[in-house]
Amino acid sequence: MMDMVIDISSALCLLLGSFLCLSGGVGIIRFPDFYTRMHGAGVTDTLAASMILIGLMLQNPDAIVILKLVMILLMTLFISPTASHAIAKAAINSGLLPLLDNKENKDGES
Amino acid sequence: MKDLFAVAMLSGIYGLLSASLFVTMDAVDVAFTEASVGAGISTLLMLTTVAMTGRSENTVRHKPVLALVVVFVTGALLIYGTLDMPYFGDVQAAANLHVAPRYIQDSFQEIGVDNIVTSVLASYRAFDTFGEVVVIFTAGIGVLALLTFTRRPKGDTEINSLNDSMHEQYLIVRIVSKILIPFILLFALYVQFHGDFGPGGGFQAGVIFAAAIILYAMLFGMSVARRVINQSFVQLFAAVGVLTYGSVGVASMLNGGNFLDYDVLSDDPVAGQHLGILLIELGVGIAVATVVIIIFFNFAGRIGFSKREGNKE
Amino acid sequence: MMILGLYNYWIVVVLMMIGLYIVIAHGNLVKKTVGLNIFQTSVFIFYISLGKVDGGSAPILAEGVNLYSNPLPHVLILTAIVVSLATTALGLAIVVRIKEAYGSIEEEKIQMEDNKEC
Amino acid sequence: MLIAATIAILVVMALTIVRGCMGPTLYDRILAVNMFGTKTVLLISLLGFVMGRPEFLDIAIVYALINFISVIGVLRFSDSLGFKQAPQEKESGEKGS
Repeated sequence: MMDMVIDISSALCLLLGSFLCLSGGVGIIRFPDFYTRMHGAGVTDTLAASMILIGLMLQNPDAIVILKLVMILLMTLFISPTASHAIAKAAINSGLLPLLDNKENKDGES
Repeated sequence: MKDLFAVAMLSGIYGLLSASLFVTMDAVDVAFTEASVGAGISTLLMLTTVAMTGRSENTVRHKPVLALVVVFVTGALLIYGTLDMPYFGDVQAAANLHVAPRYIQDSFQEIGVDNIVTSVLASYRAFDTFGEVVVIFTAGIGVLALLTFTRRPKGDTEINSLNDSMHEQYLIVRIVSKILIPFILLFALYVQFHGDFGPGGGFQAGVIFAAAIILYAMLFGMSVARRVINQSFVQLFAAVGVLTYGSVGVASMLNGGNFLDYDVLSDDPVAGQHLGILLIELGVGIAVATVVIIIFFNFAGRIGFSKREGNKE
Repeated sequence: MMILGLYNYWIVVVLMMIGLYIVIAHGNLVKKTVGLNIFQTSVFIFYISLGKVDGGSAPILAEGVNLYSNPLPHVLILTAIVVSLATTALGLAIVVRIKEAYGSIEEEKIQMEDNKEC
Repeated sequence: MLIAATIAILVVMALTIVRGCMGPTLYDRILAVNMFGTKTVLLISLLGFVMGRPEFLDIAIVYALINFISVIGVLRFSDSLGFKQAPQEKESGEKGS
């Protein structure tokens, strides 16, 4: 019974993670400008990654493997928001402006 | 692609990709090294070079037709040559029949190390690895000879002010890195001493250790990093690393064995092998870490210099 | 079917030729270095694919695993990667010096400068 | 299930490479490189499970660290480059490669 629950929840986590990953991947291609693309990348970097890692953790009984997975999880949670923040800040500083204003104007006109 | 910056970054992606290819082909140690070297250090070096030499390329390609012909003919010949090669994953391939089975079957009795790659690297083929370490050391000397220049105090202050103004904006990155850097150093040590049981060893540990220090130097400025890590101290340690390796060989000769024959280092051959491998990996790690640090420091120290030269022109 | 079993070599050859083309056809020295790197990596992949055994596992001894991949190519390539780092670093250092001496890293401009001096 | 997740991640990696090659601005490319790195970390941990020897997660840790370091390096050096030729950079950024 317990095994069943663990298996199913791990499968759910993995599926959810893959789905989020895919949606983020589509987002990074389809979104119109840099800052919206960054949103897509940010979602996959944190939520999808943690979902997949948790799914993997549930599959394995070995303590050291779980420990390593926890370390990877902690590190992705530390690193990817920091990296996103740094990239966004560098982009703003270099004078790259969000496209959205123009877009809205066009929509309003048409 | 014109933008050399993008070229350097995509070559980093290429390094990551080839490293994951190595994982799928069971070469975990190689993937480890390729990830830290191909995706990390050489990308960084390329970026520094691009930062120094300017990022646009003029797109004149000379004789592309001739080059294409040469490339296609060579490629066709090579593919014709592959028709005689053994199939992918063939157990009966010639390469898998001769030395490898012996390594796989006997190395645990002879060396007592789980990771066959480590035992072959550090014990059976120790001469080779010694040569490798000397090559790295020579490269470090070469970069030193090419890129060091007598420091001018005035120029230094200029670089300092440039650096300081740049770091104000990266407060969050600096704080997170401050948390991460000790962890990276610790992880490098873990890789160094865990090489007997899992993927890892001196080369990888050295590169990771150096990467942590490079991260520090990038975020806090070269002048601060120079104050923390003394250049001449690092140069001394590069020599110490190579000498550690060599002196293990000499010690085994003094104990009556051959050069780099660790059996004689202790009463029990297996314990002797363990000791020898440990010392040798330590030497490799020190040498690689210090040489990578030397290379990076010299490249990064050059940035301000060539920029000033450019301004003068 | 028989011929398809050789696909790993074809990938290696294609990568190798891409690297060779970059080295020959591009005048920019940094790009040439990238091309050399690609060439080197193709050689690494060639060696590692030689050592791969079907159904084999990574060459780290563990209980319950009987078939391991060939560890010898791994050792050779491990050291080769570090040597490639060394050569890349040296090459880039020379590129930097060329930039300082000639003011350019395009092959043709360097040759023009050389001819001027002669 | 593992296989499905692996395939999904491979697809996302391909999409990321497309963005990295297209990427109109430099920062798009950096973003793509960063995302590619995290995806590789996930791929390596999944591959370890698919191949049945999940002890090799060290490699994934290294990937995460190296990825962070190279992204910081790119930002750092693109900055020091921007000091020299800021106006040119924007132009070439908008035109794309």
